[in-house]
Parts: sequence; structure tokens; C-alpha cells
Amino acid sequence: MHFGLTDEQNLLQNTLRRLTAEQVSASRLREIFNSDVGFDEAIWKSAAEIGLCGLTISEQFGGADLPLLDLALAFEVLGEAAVPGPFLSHALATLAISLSGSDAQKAKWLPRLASGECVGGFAFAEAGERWSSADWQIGSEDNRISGTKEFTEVGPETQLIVVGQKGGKLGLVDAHASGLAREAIDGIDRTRPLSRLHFDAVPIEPLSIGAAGAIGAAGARSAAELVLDAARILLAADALGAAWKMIRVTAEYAQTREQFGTPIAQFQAVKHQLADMAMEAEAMRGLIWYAAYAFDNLPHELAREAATTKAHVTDRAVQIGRDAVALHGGIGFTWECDVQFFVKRTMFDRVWLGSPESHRERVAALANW
Amino acid sequence: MHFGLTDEQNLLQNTLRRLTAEQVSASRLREIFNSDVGFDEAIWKSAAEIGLCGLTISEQFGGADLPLLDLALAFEVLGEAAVPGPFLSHALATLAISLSGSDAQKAKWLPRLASGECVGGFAFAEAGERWSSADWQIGSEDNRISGTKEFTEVGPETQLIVVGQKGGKLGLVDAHASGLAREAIDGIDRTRPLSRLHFDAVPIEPLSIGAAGAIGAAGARSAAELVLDAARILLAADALGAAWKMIRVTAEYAQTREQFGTPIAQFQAVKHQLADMAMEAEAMRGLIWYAAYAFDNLPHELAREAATTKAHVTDRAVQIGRDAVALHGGIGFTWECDVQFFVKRTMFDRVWLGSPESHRERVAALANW
Amino acid sequence: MELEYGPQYDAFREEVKSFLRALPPVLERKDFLRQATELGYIYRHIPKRFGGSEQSFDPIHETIVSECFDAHPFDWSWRLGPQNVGMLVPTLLEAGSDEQRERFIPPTLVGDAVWCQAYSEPGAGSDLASLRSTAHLDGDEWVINGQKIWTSDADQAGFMFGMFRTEPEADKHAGISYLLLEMNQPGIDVRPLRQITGATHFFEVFFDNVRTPADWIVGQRGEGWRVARANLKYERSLGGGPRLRQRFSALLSLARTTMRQGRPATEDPVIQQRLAEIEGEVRCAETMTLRQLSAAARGEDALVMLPLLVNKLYGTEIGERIAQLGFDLIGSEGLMAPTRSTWDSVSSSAADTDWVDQYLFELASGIAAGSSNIQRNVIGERGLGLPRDLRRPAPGETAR
Amino acid sequence: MELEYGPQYDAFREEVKSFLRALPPVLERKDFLRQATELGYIYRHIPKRFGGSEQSFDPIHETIVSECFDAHPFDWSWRLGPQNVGMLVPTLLEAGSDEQRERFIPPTLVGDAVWCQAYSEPGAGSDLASLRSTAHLDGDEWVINGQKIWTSDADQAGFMFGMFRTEPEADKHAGISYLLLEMNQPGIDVRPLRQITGATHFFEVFFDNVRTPADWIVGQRGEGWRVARANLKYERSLGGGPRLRQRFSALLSLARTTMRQGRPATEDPVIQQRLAEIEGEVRCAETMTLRQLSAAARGEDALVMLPLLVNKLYGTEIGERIAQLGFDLIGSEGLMAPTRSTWDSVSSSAADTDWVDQYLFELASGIAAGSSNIQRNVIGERGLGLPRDLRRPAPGETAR
Repeated sequence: MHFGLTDEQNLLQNTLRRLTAEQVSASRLREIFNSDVGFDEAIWKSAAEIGLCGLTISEQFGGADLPLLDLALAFEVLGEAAVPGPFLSHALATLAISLSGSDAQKAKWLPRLASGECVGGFAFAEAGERWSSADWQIGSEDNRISGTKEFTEVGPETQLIVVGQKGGKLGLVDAHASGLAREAIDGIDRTRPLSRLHFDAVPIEPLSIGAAGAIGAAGARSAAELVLDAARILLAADALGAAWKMIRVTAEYAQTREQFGTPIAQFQAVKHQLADMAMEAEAMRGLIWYAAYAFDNLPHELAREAATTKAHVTDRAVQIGRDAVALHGGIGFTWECDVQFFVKRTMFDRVWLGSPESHRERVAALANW
Repeated sequence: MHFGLTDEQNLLQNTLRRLTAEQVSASRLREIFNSDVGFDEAIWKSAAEIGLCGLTISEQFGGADLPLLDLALAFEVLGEAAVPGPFLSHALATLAISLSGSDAQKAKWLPRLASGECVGGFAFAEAGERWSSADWQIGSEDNRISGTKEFTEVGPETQLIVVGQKGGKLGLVDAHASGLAREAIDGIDRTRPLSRLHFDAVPIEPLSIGAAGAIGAAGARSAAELVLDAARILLAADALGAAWKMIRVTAEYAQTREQFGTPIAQFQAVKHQLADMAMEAEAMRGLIWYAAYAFDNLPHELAREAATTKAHVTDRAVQIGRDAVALHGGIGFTWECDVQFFVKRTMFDRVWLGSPESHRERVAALANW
Repeated sequence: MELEYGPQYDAFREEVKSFLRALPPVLERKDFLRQATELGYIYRHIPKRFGGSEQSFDPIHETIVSECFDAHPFDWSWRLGPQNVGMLVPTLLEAGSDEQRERFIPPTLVGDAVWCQAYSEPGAGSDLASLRSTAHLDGDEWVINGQKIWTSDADQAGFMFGMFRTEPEADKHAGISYLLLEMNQPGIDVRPLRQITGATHFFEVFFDNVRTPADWIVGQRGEGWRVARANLKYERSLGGGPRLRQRFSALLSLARTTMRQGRPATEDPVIQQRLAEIEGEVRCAETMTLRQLSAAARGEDALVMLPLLVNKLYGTEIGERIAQLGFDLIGSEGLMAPTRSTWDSVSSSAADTDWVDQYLFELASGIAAGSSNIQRNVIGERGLGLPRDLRRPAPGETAR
Repeated sequence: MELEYGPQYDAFREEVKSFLRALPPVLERKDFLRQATELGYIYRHIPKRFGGSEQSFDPIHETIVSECFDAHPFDWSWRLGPQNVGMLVPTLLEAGSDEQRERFIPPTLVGDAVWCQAYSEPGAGSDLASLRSTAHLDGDEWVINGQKIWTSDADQAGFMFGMFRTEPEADKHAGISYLLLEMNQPGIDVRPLRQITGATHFFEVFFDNVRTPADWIVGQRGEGWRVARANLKYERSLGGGPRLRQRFSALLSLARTTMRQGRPATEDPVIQQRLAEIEGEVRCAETMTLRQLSAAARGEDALVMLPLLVNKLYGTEIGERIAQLGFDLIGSEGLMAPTRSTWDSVSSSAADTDWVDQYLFELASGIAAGSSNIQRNVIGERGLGLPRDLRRPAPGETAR
């Protein structure tokens, strides 16, 4: 029995932390926030170099063949540093292909995705809160797809897009195919690209529906469902990292900021609020670990754990963000205060893929309440 | 425009406060709580002497002919002192007869109710959360009623009971009629008698359904509906009194109780909690005034105001009670601490006549949301 | 208790409405202000010799005017910032010299002199006694250095009023003076301050040897703190009831038009509960406002001390809940960048991204109103008679 | 990460289950304890010479035993109060004399010596340093005077351990000693302390010249504070995960059997949201417990410092929410007086009035666990490295 991290997992996080400390400075983030690119090629390349882009991809295709837990731990660090770039969608694309690609598809795409040379995307949501695979309406005919996908974490750098279709099917689309128009959206979180994708008879190459491949055997659930569960867990991990970052930043600020001749951290009202924030944040850590472990090891628990985790963690993380801003006082309300990167990051994590309320409905439905 | 109390209204509250200060001591309350009588004859008589039992009854029948607001103000003081006795049901009985009794019924009962010589009761709820007049199932045949009424604030002292029936009808029953069996219930709030009433072909004398009489003209609503709205407002007023009492007691305690060499009121965590409690409590005062004013003056607003008031005030009052206990520390958790009288009083106010949630549903339904 | 205003006020309301209806569609600010002053609708507390209408105290009258103005579909965008007639003018009336009053009040009332306020500093949020920007006399001029923050209208104002430390030896409050100065001069650097919402409603102002005449001080040296508080007696906050009702109505409209599983969100039981709970709070705020208005009209402010103490914090918390439910209702649209709001846009949210803006904007409300925790201290101390916080003794001070 | 316990632990679990299944339906406490000790299921940290099973540290082993015991439908009502083997025994092992260990530990383990704990006093809640009950030496006996509160089992205990002020000159903590005494003697007055729920789980104990031998002191004079904390190293709170899961299950059963408009409350969207939110919190508590168990088993307590600091307060808040939803679910039954619970009844609520009891009982949880606000201080200071609160300087002390 070991419910904790291995030395390798700690090393993974620390390696990534060193990278972000060097490359993802507050001033770089401010540049990103003052633009609308949501991507930084240098950071992407450095992350790819340490293997981040292929963490769960099988070794035979150039990946590290690690479980989802390790990917979630990496995402915690991405959230902690608000690392810009479509890491989430890239990871989901690699999972989709690993789970349901043919041998040829894997051989063609996974090595390029693992190296980061090819930036993957994942387009699935449709207007009207259609996030879940059961709700997707757009289908393809003769391997050509038409319709609009919303809120995709896809930017100009994206080359390959896994697209969700009616019936929970997945398919591969060249991001630069003719007939595909990308409409950039100014999103709440400018560290992640956001686009609306208009498909007009764009060629799409199907992936098989069932889950087969390097990662787990999850019974009768489709690859699309598994990928969405992974997304729920990774969003939560990202939010945990961002939440802890805001707590640390706020605790430091409270020790330096003086009011009435005293560091505000000495006022109980401030100290207790920080204590409550730390309590909420630390309590979420094991929840994420467990859900990520379930992805690879407890297929029958996965769906419900993932929904609980997404609902709980992203909900509380946003609240932690709001408290962090309030504790900063006026400065917290400015564009110049670093807290904004993380507040908005958690807002994205909370809304993308559906609200806490919708995930709690899912928790109830999955248990037949 | 005057949204405040008149000198007469302040006098009414202060007169009643003097009475409770003299007669409703903590030790008397403790005796009541250690027994299960829910009634104190001496207190009842004193209250009757200053006119409390007939406050809204018309002068021609020996009452003071005051609006519901004045009754609500009196109930605030009853809550503030946790005055034992079925004052609520008595008031509802007088309202029911005033609103829908025949001249003969009024002439027969109102003077005796106004003097307090006759203790009135009101029996309406049925098992399964059937509090609203639309939900009452039990009817009468040939002016005889059979069935069981739950959670009645009726004790051995009660002499006349207004009983709600199917179709929102009301009728009068002699509390000592044969066929009527009173089963005493050990209730959460021992300052109020609680009984289950079993009717077995008990004679019942009908009141007219429509509202007519001394108090207001509220369009098409039945007397039963108006009486229940009055009940909602009076419960809220009682809860407001109890809540403010707990705040004052706790604020005093916080100034005398020392921990770590300092009165605990100097700790921000304590002070801010008390400030939040005071804010919630003071904000409720005008809500109750307005709803009570609506009873007599704004018939079209009444139903929704009464539901909002009952939901909001009793919900927050119980929370104030829980905070008051917590701020008292260990002693607050004991039977010997006076706070328990008021916590339990607000619990009664919250649950009787239906939960805040059910009243919020009503608020939504009445606005056609 | 009587909720009707009575026939004379009803007639007055009709009069104001008629006045507004009779206005031409485009009207110059000055013409409007002149007419409204002549009719006694505005500037009631200001003597006629300074351009006011000089009338007796009547908050119901004021409330009716403000309700009618708010309801009239007029382009009010030229309205003066509240720091002008709401802060500078009463301060001068209370503590200014006759020269200052005559010179500054009349042009301020018609918008010829526009002011900005310089109180807050980056290091001094709620704790104004720790202000560090300084002014020292050099001949017959004050020389000002330092930095102010959260100054609205600094880009368009011709004048500034503010607090500056003039007596470096004196203790805290005692060292601050209240000065007036012209904005259009070298040494003043106005920089927009971008908010978390992306919008820019405020400015930072930097002072590098900025000059103002020696007699542009209001009150005496070291009295700045008292002078700045002088206008408080003119400022009766009647609570945010009407404004919260407006915002709740916008929320309800949003819920009515938001579809969830094919039905309006207002039919979703979870949303119904949240809406009804918020409406209960809004009713509380509205009835607190009514109590305060009534008490003000009758000169019975002592009866509403607690509502006066709590209404700001209470309104802040309701605003937060309205914003949160609005943000939840817009669902995925919450992924969009906020509309760049104007300061007042929160009352009229319509587009989904306005709710993103409001959700972020609400973060400021607890901060802008003076931190909520400080208000809790005040409620506890003045409202419940609790003792003051433990404080750090001054250096060398011996504990008793 | 690996959530399986592994084959040897699985086998051990089967062994414990078999042992329990093989027990006769009625079994004397002593027989049970003797057998369980011989098999090494209990008293692992206690040397054999004092009646323990003296085994190596293995929290997984302990967890399996406790899970199996809890799940077995056995009449456990004779279980010893936690103050006996959980507090007194480790304290003696750590700080007692050999004579004290030999005399008191063996009978305590089999329930022949039953203890009650005397720490809290009416004037000293979370602030134990301000204890006022005294003991002074009179020849070869301590003479004890004062009052203790919140003492469970005082009606049946033959012995008491507690903290008394023996050095009136010394400062706060330094003046307290840890004494043992016999309950059956004149001068001791045990009075039941009725709780807000109406039940009586605790007692007040009054001391009027109560006597105990001079050598019934544990540790040295003035070391009582340190001695009382000595057992902390034996007390590893692994968090309340399993217990909260039990309580959540009871809540879910209640919701399943509560009908609302003809359908189970579990189908009510408002209830579903509340249940799912609470379950999220319960899952957090359960996974924190797992983290702590794993860390304990691997000797890596430093990795779970934060969970150790927060788990009590976190559990308290979840318990409060479970109790509130339960109370809401029972609806009108909330008007009934609470069931007079036993201390442990909260885990097995079935009757509606049990939920009334739990609703009131939860009021105590924040208090019993040491006030929640004090825990927040500890989390802030030890968990986040924040400075200590401002404190009132001692008389005469000069501020720096």
C-alpha cells in the first residue's frame, strides 16, 4: 500500500518546476496576457525536451509510458506556473490516439506528438453546453465533417486535431485542411488559446470507438469517454496547482504588507482566511491522486471519481482565487497583480468541460441516486 | 411616508419587555425545559392582562384592534424572552375567527379569547409535510371530523381549537370534546406545547371560507391562507427576537470570558463573527415589518412577502443560534447555558409550517418563475 | 407605519416627470443643470450665492428626484463624477475659506471645473493615516512629491483635491493637510491603472515637485484628516436597496432567458432556490434602505445606526452572490473575456460577457468600500460595543 | 502508487475475520481482550511485561484490525473509553515510574482499572495553561481542591488522571503537575453535565480536600504540561475519513427513504447537489486519511504535515454539513426532541430524531476538538509559516 508519490514522481514535478522557474516569469506571463497568443514556442519546446508532450505515450512511440497520475502531477505544476500553451488538448489528443488509434495511426502520429514537433488539439464541445460525448451532434459523412466546434483549446500552432462526433466517435483532422476555419476567441484565460472551429466538409480520418492500446482496459467505455475523464482530472490538477500558488503568494504578501503598523498576517481575520484556503487546497490533493490512479487501475470507479474531482476541485479553487484577490486588497484587483493569471486559470478550469453543478448531476446519475 | 415604529408600538414592546423581565427568568425557563408543560399560567395571565391575547381582535369584542405589525412586534419580544405558552396558535385562532367567523361566533368566542380566559389553538398540519391549506386532506361529514392532526401547538390548557380541513375550510372544535384525544409530543422547543390530535367523529362548527371581518380585505384568498401567512410572519418575528437575544448574550459573554489573558471579544475571529451575526439580524427587521404591513395594507404582495420572510428569517436565525453556541465554547453546549432556549426556539420557528426550502419554492411559484 | 409618500410628494413626482418629458432630446449639460437647479431639483444643500438651490433638508424629495432621473431614458453620460458635488463642494462649504468657496464651487456645479480625488496610496489602503506623499512650503507655494492611486477621472480633471503629509514630525493623522492643485502642470504624471477585468477606470498619479499656491490649503495645516471627514455629514448612505433590486432584476432576466435542458433556468429547482434566497437578501437590503430613508426624513438617524453600519457590507455580500449566480447561469460563456465595462455597467448587464465582467468586478466591491474586515470591526465596536482589537503597542510604550 | 495492501495483509485480514467469526455470541470482555492480545491484534505498542503484545510499528496492521472489529456485528458496548489505553497508558509508558507502570497498566488493559480524565476547567477551555484547580503537599499526600469539567466516565471510573496547579508561584504551564488519584473517597463530588441534546455524557467533578499519595505524581513537579503531551507521539490521528464515509452513507440512506412529492429525496435536484457536494468533501477526507496511513506506514510523516494539521477542522466542517442536510431531510420531524444519544450514535443514525440529536450534537464538534479558531491559528502558523497573533503584552513589559 502506498498512497503517495514516488521519488520519480517528485523528480518529475521538480524538473518541471525548474523549467517553469526559468522560463515562465511573471513578466513573460504579463506579455502573454497583454497579447492574445496563448502560446510560447520556447516554453513548448523546453517542455517537449523534458518529455512533457509524450508523458503517457508508449515507449515504442517515443513516449515515457507513464500513468495518468504522472501527467496529472505535471499539470499541477503547469497550473502552479500558469504555463501558456495548449498542453491540455495536446495531452487529450495523445490519449485519444493511444487509446483508439490503429497501429498505423499510432505509428504515424504518436512519435511526432511525443516529441512536441506536432501540437495536438482536441475539438468536441458544441453550442448549448454540449460537452459530453453523448451530447455531440455533429457527424461526418463519407469521412468529411461539417459543423462548428466551440471553446476549443486550439491555436495557430496546432497541427493535428482529434474531433469528437455524434455517437462518441473520434476522428483525426489536419488543422490546416481546407474547409476548416479557425475563429480566435478572446478568452478569460489568455495562457490558453481559445478558438471556434468551423468545419465545412473537412476530411476526417476515423479512430476506432473502443478503447484499446497502451493505457488501461476500462471495460465497455468508449475512448471518448475515457479521454473526457482524463480531461476532468487534468483540469482539476491544474486548478490545484494554481490554487496553491495563490495561497503561497497571498501568505507571502500578508507577511510583508503592513496596515496599522502590523503585517496583515497577524490579524486573525487574515490568518484564518488563509488557513481555510490552505485546508481546502490540501484536502483536494488526494482526491486528484485517487482519480488519476483510478484511470489506470480502477476502471469501474473512474467515471464517478473523475466527475467528483472536477466538480469539487475546480469549484473550490476558484473560491480560493477570489479570497486571494480580496486578501491582496486594491492591488489584487489590478491587471498588474500576478494573482490574476491564476484566478483566470482556475475560472477556465471550472467552466471548461462543464460546471461543477453539471458534474454533480453526473455524480448523482452515475450512482443511480 | 414612515417606515418605522410609532411611539405606541415602542411602548407596546417595552411594556411586554418589562413583563418578561419580571416573570420569565432564566430559572423559570429552565424549570419549563426540565418539565414538558410548555405553558405557564401566571405568565399567560399577565400577558392577557396587558392585552396580548387580543391584540388584533376588534375593540367591540374586547380586543385592541391593532394591525398585524403590532402583533409581530409583540412576538419579537416573546422570542427575545422565549416566553412559554401557545401564544402563536392562540393568535392564529383569533385571526381565523376575526377573519371568517359569523357575528354570533365572534360574539361568542372573541371576547373570551381576547381576555385570555379561553386559550385558543390551531390544528392544521397533517403527516407528510402537509402544512399548506391546499394540502389538507381531512374533511368533516355532517359537521363531525375524524383524522389526525400533527405538530399542533396545543396543550392541556387549550380550550378552543380552530381546525383546518380539506379545501382550506376552517372549523371550531371544543378542545375537551369527546372523541378528541391529545397525544403530547416531546418537542425540540419545550417553551411551546406540542401535540398530535386524534379526532374521532368530533363535532366541528364551520367558519366561513372567505375572508371577511375586522382585518384587511385581501381579495380572493381564503381565511385559512391569510392565517397561515400571519403565522409565517409571526414565526419570523419570534425568530428575530430570539436571534437578537442570542447576539446580545454572546456579545456580553465575549467581553467577560477571557482566554490567553484577553477577553475573547478582542480576537478578530470572534468580533467579526459577531459582526456578521448582527448584520444578518438587523437586515431582517425591515423585512418582517414590511410583510406585516402588507398583511393589512398590501394584499397582493402578502403571500410572497410572507413566504420570503419565513424562509429567510428563520433560516438565518438558526444559523445565528449555531454561531452563538460555538462562540460560547463548551459551556454553550450544555443544558445549563441559556442559549439553548433560543437555539431551540429558532429551530421550532424554522421547521414549523415548512422548511425554508419549501418556502423558497413557494416564492418561485408565486412569481411564476 | 405608512408606505405612501402622501399627495404632496406624489404631485412633486409628477412635476419632476413632466419636467423630464418636456426636455429636448439633446440638451447641454449646463442648460440641464441650470434648469434643474432653478426648479430646486438639485443642489439643495448649496447656498444660492454659490450656484445652489438652497433648500430645506428633505431626503424624500431627493429620493424622488433621483428615482425619476434614473428612470428617464436620457443620455446621462455627461453626469459629473461623485467626487465633485458629492465630496469637494461639501468639504469647501464646511471647511473652505470664503475665497475658495466663491472661486471653486460655482464652476464645479456646472462642470466647468472637474476634480479628481487623491487619497489612497499604494502603501496605504484602508489605513489612510499612513499616507506618505508629501508637500512642503517653498516660499508661497506647496511643493508636492509622491504617488496616489485609484484616482478616477484623473485623465479629464482640471483640478485635484487630496491629502498630503505636510508635517513630517507630527504623528500619523496630525501630519496631513488637505490641498487643492491644478492638474495641468509639469511634474504630474497620470497613468491609467488597468483592472483585473481588463478595463481602465482608475489612474495612478505621480507627483514630482508639483506646485500649488500656499493658500490652496483647505483648513489649517495638519487638519487634513478632519477636513476630509467633514463632508461625511452630507453623505447619507441610504443603503443600496434600489441598486441591488436592479441587479437582481437583471439576474432574473438572465435566468428567464437561459435555457437548461430545453426549459428556462428559472424552472430549474436548484436555480429557483438560489434566486429565492438572493431575493430574500435583496428584500432585506431594500427594507433597510426604506428604514433609513424614513429615519432621515424624520430626523431620527439614531434609530437606524445599525442599518447605517451594516448596509455597505451587506450589499457587498449580496452583490457577490448575484455575480456568482450570473456567472454560473451563463455556463460556457464564462470562458470568454469580460466585456470592458464602464464603472456603472453592472446595473444593466445584458450580454453574457457582461456577467464575466461583473463576476470579476465584484472582487473589487469589498475592497473599494474599505475592506470588509474593517467594516466588521466597526460593526462589532460601534454596533455591539465590543472592545477594540489588540494592537501592537507603539515603540517604547509600556503595557498597563 | 499502489492501493492494494498486498497478499500478506489480505491474508491477515482474513485471519482477523476468521477469529471474529469463531467467537461465541457472548464473550466476556477480559476473555476477548486476552485472546486479541495473545494474537497480537491489540496493544501492539505495550510491552509484554505490562500485558501488551509488544510488536513492531505497523499502522496498516492496526487499520485492518480496527476495520474488521468495526465491521463485525458484535456487542462492543463494553469497549473501554479512549482515555484509558489511548491516554493514560502511553503517558505512563513515556513518563511514569516503573512502580506506576507495573501497578496501573496491567489492570487498565483488561478494564479492571477504569480511568477518567481531568483536564478542562470551566474557566479554561482551549487555554489549559490557565488551570486553577490546585494540589499542595501535606506530609506525604497531595491535597486537591477545585473543579474539573467535561470528564467522561467519571461515574464509573475508579481512578482519575489530571492536571493540577501545584506550584502557585510558577508561571502558567510551569506550575502544573500530572497527578493520579482514586475516585472513591470523600471530598469528590461527581455531577452529571447535561448537554444541549438532553443527554448526559460528561460530568463535572468537584474536589474538596481530596487526597492522593505524594508519589502518585507522574513526572516531576511542574512538568504536568509536558507529561500530558507525552502521549501525543502515540496518537496518530489518521483523519476521520472512514467515520465520515459511514455518516455520509447514513445520510444517503436517509435521503433514499425520505419521500418528497412522492419520490425519493435522492431524485430531488436540490438534494442531489447538496449530497454530491458533501460526497466530494468526504472523498477529500477519505483520501487524506489514505495519505496519512500510507505515510505512517512508511515513516514519512513529514510528507503529510498539512493533512495532519487540517484533518480535524476539515472533518468538523463536513460533519456540520452532513448534520444540516440530515436535519433538512427529516422535515417536520425536526420539531421533535432529539433521541438521547450515546456518544457514538452519530455514526449509525436511523430514526429521524437521531438526526435532531446529531444536528445539536454537531454544535459540539468544533468545541470538543479544541476550538476551530485555534486550529486555524495553528494551520496558519505551522502550515503556512504566518506570524503569531498580536498578543497583549504582559504587565510592565515594554514593546520593542
